[in-house]
Amino acid sequence: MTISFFIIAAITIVGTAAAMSLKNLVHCVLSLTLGLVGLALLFLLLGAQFVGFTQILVYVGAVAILAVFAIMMTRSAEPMTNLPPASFRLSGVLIAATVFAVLAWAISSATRSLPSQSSQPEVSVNQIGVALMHQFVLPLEVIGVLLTAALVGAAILAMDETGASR
Amino acid sequence: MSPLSGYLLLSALLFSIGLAGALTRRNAILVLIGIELMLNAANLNFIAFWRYGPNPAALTGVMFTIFSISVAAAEAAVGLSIILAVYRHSKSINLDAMNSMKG
Amino acid sequence: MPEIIDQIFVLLKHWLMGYVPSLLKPVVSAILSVVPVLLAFPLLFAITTVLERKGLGRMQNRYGPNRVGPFGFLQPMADGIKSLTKEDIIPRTADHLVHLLAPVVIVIASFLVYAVLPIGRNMVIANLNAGVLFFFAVGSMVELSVFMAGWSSRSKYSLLGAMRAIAQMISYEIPLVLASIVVIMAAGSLSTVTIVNLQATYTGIFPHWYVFTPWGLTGFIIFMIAATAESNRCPFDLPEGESEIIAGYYIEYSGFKFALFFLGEYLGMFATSAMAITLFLGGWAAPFSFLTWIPSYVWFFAKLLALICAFIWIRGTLPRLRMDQLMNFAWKFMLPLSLINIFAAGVWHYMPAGASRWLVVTLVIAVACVLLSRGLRRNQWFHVRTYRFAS
Amino acid sequence: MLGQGILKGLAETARNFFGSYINKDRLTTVQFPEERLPQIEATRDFPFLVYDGTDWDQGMRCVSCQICEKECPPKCIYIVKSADKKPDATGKPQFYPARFDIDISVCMSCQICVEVCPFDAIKMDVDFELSTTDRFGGLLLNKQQLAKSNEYYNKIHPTEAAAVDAALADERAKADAKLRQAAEAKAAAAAAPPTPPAEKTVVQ
Amino acid sequence: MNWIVRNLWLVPVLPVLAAGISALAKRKSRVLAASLAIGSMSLSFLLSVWAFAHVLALRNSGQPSLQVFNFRWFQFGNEWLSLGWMLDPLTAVMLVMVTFVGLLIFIYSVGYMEHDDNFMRFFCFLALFAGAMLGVIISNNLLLLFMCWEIVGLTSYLLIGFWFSNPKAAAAGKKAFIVTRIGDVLFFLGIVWLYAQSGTLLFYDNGAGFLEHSAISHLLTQTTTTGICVATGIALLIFCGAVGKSGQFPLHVWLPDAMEGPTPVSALIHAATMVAAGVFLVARVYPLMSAHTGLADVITTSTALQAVTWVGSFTALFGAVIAVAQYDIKRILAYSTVSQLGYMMMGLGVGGVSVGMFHLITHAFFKSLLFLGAGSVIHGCSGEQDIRKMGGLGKLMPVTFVTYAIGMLALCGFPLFFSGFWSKDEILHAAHTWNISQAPFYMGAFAALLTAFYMSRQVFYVFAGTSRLAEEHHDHAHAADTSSHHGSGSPHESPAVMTVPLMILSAFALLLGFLGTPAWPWFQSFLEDAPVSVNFGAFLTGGMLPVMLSSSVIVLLGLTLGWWFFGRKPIESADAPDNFGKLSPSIFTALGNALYFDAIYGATFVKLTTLLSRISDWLDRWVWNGAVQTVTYTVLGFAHLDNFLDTNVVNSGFDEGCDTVSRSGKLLSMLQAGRIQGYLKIVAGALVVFTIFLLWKAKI
Repeated sequence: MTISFFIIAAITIVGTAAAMSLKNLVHCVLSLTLGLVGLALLFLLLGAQFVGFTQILVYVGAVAILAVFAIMMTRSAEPMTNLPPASFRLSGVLIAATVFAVLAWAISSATRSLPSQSSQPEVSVNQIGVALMHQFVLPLEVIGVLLTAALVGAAILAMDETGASR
Repeated sequence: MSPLSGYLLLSALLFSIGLAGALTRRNAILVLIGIELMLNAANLNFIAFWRYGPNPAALTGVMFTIFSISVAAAEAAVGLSIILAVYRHSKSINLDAMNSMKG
Repeated sequence: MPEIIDQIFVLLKHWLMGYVPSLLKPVVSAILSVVPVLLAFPLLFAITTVLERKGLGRMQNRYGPNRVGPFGFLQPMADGIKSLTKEDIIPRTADHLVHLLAPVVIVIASFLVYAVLPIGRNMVIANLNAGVLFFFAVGSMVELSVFMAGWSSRSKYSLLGAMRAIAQMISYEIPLVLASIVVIMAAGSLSTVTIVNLQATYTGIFPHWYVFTPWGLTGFIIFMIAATAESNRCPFDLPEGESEIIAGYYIEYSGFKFALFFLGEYLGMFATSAMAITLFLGGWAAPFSFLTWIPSYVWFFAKLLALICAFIWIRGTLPRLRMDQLMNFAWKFMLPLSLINIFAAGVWHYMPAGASRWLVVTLVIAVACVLLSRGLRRNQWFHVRTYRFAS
Repeated sequence: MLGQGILKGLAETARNFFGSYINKDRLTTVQFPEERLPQIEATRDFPFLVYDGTDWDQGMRCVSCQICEKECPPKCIYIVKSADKKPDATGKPQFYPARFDIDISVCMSCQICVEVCPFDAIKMDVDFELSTTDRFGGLLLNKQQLAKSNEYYNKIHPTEAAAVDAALADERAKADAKLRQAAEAKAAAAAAPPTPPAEKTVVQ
Repeated sequence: MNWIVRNLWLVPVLPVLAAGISALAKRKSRVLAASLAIGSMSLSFLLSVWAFAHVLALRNSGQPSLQVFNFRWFQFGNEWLSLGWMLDPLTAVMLVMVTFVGLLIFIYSVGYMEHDDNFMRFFCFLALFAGAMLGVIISNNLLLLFMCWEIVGLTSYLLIGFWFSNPKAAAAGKKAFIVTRIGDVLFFLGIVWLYAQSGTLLFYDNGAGFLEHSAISHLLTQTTTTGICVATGIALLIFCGAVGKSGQFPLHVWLPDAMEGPTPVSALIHAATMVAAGVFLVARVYPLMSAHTGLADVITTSTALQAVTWVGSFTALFGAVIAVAQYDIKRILAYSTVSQLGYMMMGLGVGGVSVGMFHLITHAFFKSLLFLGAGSVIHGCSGEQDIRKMGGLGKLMPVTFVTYAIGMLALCGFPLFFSGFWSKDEILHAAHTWNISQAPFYMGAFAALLTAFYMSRQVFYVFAGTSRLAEEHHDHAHAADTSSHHGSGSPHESPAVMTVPLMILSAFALLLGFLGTPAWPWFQSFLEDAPVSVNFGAFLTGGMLPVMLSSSVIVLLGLTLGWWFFGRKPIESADAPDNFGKLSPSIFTALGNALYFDAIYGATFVKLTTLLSRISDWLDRWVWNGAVQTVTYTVLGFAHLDNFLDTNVVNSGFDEGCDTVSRSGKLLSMLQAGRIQGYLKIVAGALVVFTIFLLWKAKI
């Protein structure tokens, strides 16, 4: 529980909350980026350097850009005028709040049994690479196949149905 | 309060924010983003448990997160292209407009 | 004595740190590391602008700037003063906050990547375990700022420019990263410091730079082409193609913000060049063992300047590509070639040292190159143009 | 082979680069303020008013007929006709412009005023270094600023000016002959012929 | 470790590389494809000979001739998957056989496929097949073997359906693929079971492989719930794969249809190599097959081997019977192959690896010789395959005739000079001394008689008498001109590129048998790592001589019968009924249709289903319907009575009930709103409920 944790947590929460509540979709994505960068910083704080940088590379560099492209291509960059009814929004927020309350209850009731302070684990990228190539090589292959399939599938889905000439 | 429970609370909060977004917004892209947020909250849990867990040398949490990030990337790509296809079909990505599966 | 000159900045910092109370040590240490970088590279930017303009002028048989100061070398000062004093115009419909943030983000992102670049022996801001990954991760944030600039201006030119820029940057980021993977494979590390240290050894008088292997050379060339595209420079300057969309995504910027974009772009170019040096050209290492008495940072900046000159040369030579040519080149030539290059690097590792592996790896790459370029040529993406009137 | 053309292009630019240092003839740039290209005769930008003789006010050819003002497409000429008449260079009493302004920030250099002027009083100048610090006053030229001598006109457009002068001289000679005839007729009547003053201007 | 052992992988990889290159090469070049395939095959052949020599040298120096090279492929969890290859006498012999026969057939194909448009594709597939087959042979791992096995199946499918524009060929390809798939699925189940039980799929791994003593004895101690020994179960499942691939009864149906493919394919894949892969598989896992719980020195036969024997001997007889009544020159050979494969299985079952393998090797040579000869005949007759329309070719195609005759005599097992005699005789001898039953021996002997009979029938039909092709062509002169490659319909001798392989193969068909005579059983001892010496006394011991004599008599009898029926007087016309068939036309027709096996397979399930539906139809129509009718009319009376009450009393109540049901239905359907966010809400609610439930439970 350091100062930096609270600052980064605040950045993350503000970013994500803004991403979920702003009217303009582009603003949403931009503040989501802020939130995800905050999350990456949390990973760094936890000592997971590789994961943190991967998070930035994948989410900021790819997913956010992809979302932006989707927004541009679906012409939904203008602020939304027809909001869903207040009851609908209220019910959603209530359910989410309930989920949070229950989770918080669970965490707080378990807090005694959680492990407390331990030393920062020293993990180098080299170890991660070795683990990926040996112990986790099968999942790695599977993920590779999955990504390829997703790439092909996304390309086919997004391809113009009539545009056979391409 | 131990540091781990702080991270857990934060991840629960992120999860709930994502869930709230997915439940309240009508734009399909935003719903997808909300789901991505929920995935990320889970990732934070993995990393936190790895960091404070009994056996950080096993790297299981890190591995899980790496795979989860890749899966999330694939999911985002496919999801957004589905949204594009839907948009091309119905000229709208409003979830209200997509109710042809109504019972 | 050469050692002292080589390490003079490091020693200076240690000497200064001696006077700092221990509480402030981390902060002061960080400032002492960061400030020189923050000063050196904008200075290099100033030098580069005038060099570029003079060089381009000479390539077109002109003088280039020669009025301000001796040989026009104070031109960047004049430019800087001009842009600082110009009126800052914001379009009425623009998204003010995002419009303001975009140049800030690009400059921050561009400066951040210098954290992992070793500019001399023991001269690196942060020796990160995953340095190369950090470089690419932070570098990818530039795309976001480009989008912010293009979208927030509410101008169709800027939006088109931004979309072009993002498409191009994403496409070329893949060969960029794949080209650097061969080095990571060879070095077995993602740390830039380790990578340079591995290259700073010599056999006889010759260094172990990765560019002196078939896969390294191929990787270097791929990396440089992709870097050219990443920094939106000629011949990949479609996002700012003056004749089509004026200045692309920063068309609606003026005054200081415009200068920031300019600075950000050039810093990005320096950073990728510096990364290319770090990965392939031995970083701060001297090219021959008998030249090691020259300080390491001199070598680094000499190499950086050489690469910048190469950029300028290419800019002065090549015309702009068409969008489809650009994309085809990225996906149908660069991507497969960099994948094959990775394969070739793998073969290199598992073959015994000697002439045979040189032969095999060179053959693999050459065959791939020829086949892929034939593929490019077959569909006439690049073809000899015939002019009806001009000739 | 892929890249052949690129290499050729690189070689070409390299040749230019080094060649421009070795061979000064390659550099086509003229370093402007220090050295200038000789102006060609047909150069023209903004109109000016021609005067004969030495006194600009006295010798102004303009008779304030205001045709140019009417014809000017961007309406950048402003003329106030004098109430009285005074003798022009030939000594003939004429109206003169009490005020003749041209706003050259509006002028589009179309040369229509020159075409329509029946007195060859307005001609095109070649001076292009006109920058001022005052955007509104500095580029609004008054009669005095516009007046340039016929010698100047002859200097900047020699051929054209010679033709104009010849035509004017011709005309004046005709007028003189007429006058002379009239004078002779008068002298014949009065036997006191006056000296023709026009010859002064013709002989340069 | 020797270089050749370390680099044995080159043998299969070279043809695969050739296939890959010719598949990727853009230019359609016949020379490139053929030279790549033949070149890679020759290199593989040379390497195989080297490997063979290496094994020989090891054997002569008294070292163990089994050498393996294993490596780790990848890790999953904490398990490593190891692959590897091995070199032992069995591998060496098979390598030399496959590469040599393959090489000859490749060369032959250059001539045979000369006029085909898809020449390149053909050689690409052929090379891929050769590579995969060699992979099967060298692999030291059941999984690697299975992978190559499947590639072999794939190429077989591709090559059978090579002329896929012909619907029959396409259907035959599909049939081959699907029928062998049945066997392969069971084989795969066996692999999985084996892995679960022994934890390794390596054959030999310095004592840790599953064919080695510790694993086998471990497998023998396990029993399944049904009481079968695990080893037996696995062996039977693996044998199922062999049944599918080797066309054993009841999965033999695909093999005759496979003759729709080009003839070199039939020779290489469906006679010499691929179908032998099943036999090879059984030989490879022989230690597992023969494992039995009894004491080591008591001669007993394991259940698995008994199954192998019975299936093999039945197939041998069965194939021979059907072959008697076929008219298609390649189909006769196909059924003969089925029969001979049965012999091999029987040999494995009754006599062990060396007996079965010896017949495999000799059969590979003479059967590919026969197929290539048949191909030469077909090529010469411009694509005609019906033996009734041939005849008199002996004079027109002398080389083909002579070589074909050699192959035929070898197949029949003509005494003393032909390889088939020695190998078949050994099987019969082994069957004669089998301790379980004498039936396989008699079945085999009868099959031998039939073999001699149908082969002589074929030869007389094709080569003797006068040509019946001409009249056929005279009638359809125009059609012949367009369909024929050469534009002339008259039979002619094939080019040298086709006849030279025939001559080489016939030389081997003659000579190969002398490597395994009882007097000098070099081949058998080579496989079994035993010393060998010349011992003419072996003819006299163990009942060898009577068996030899009787089989000679049988063969001669068969040949004589063939001559009696078909050679005595020449067949006049293509439409004349079969001389043998005249004895019992109905049985002959049944045989001609392969005992209606296809029809049976097709019809049993259909028939069964039809019958079931008929029964239910009948029940429906008469029993239920009658009952219902009766009830209906009864009820109808009441109904009229009730009608009055109904409309006034019940109806309103019923309407109310209906309304309630439909209203509740509507309410329920609101849940199914088609809005994903609604579903998501329910999921989130469920999450809350479950978490609370778990926490509450934990508290208690």
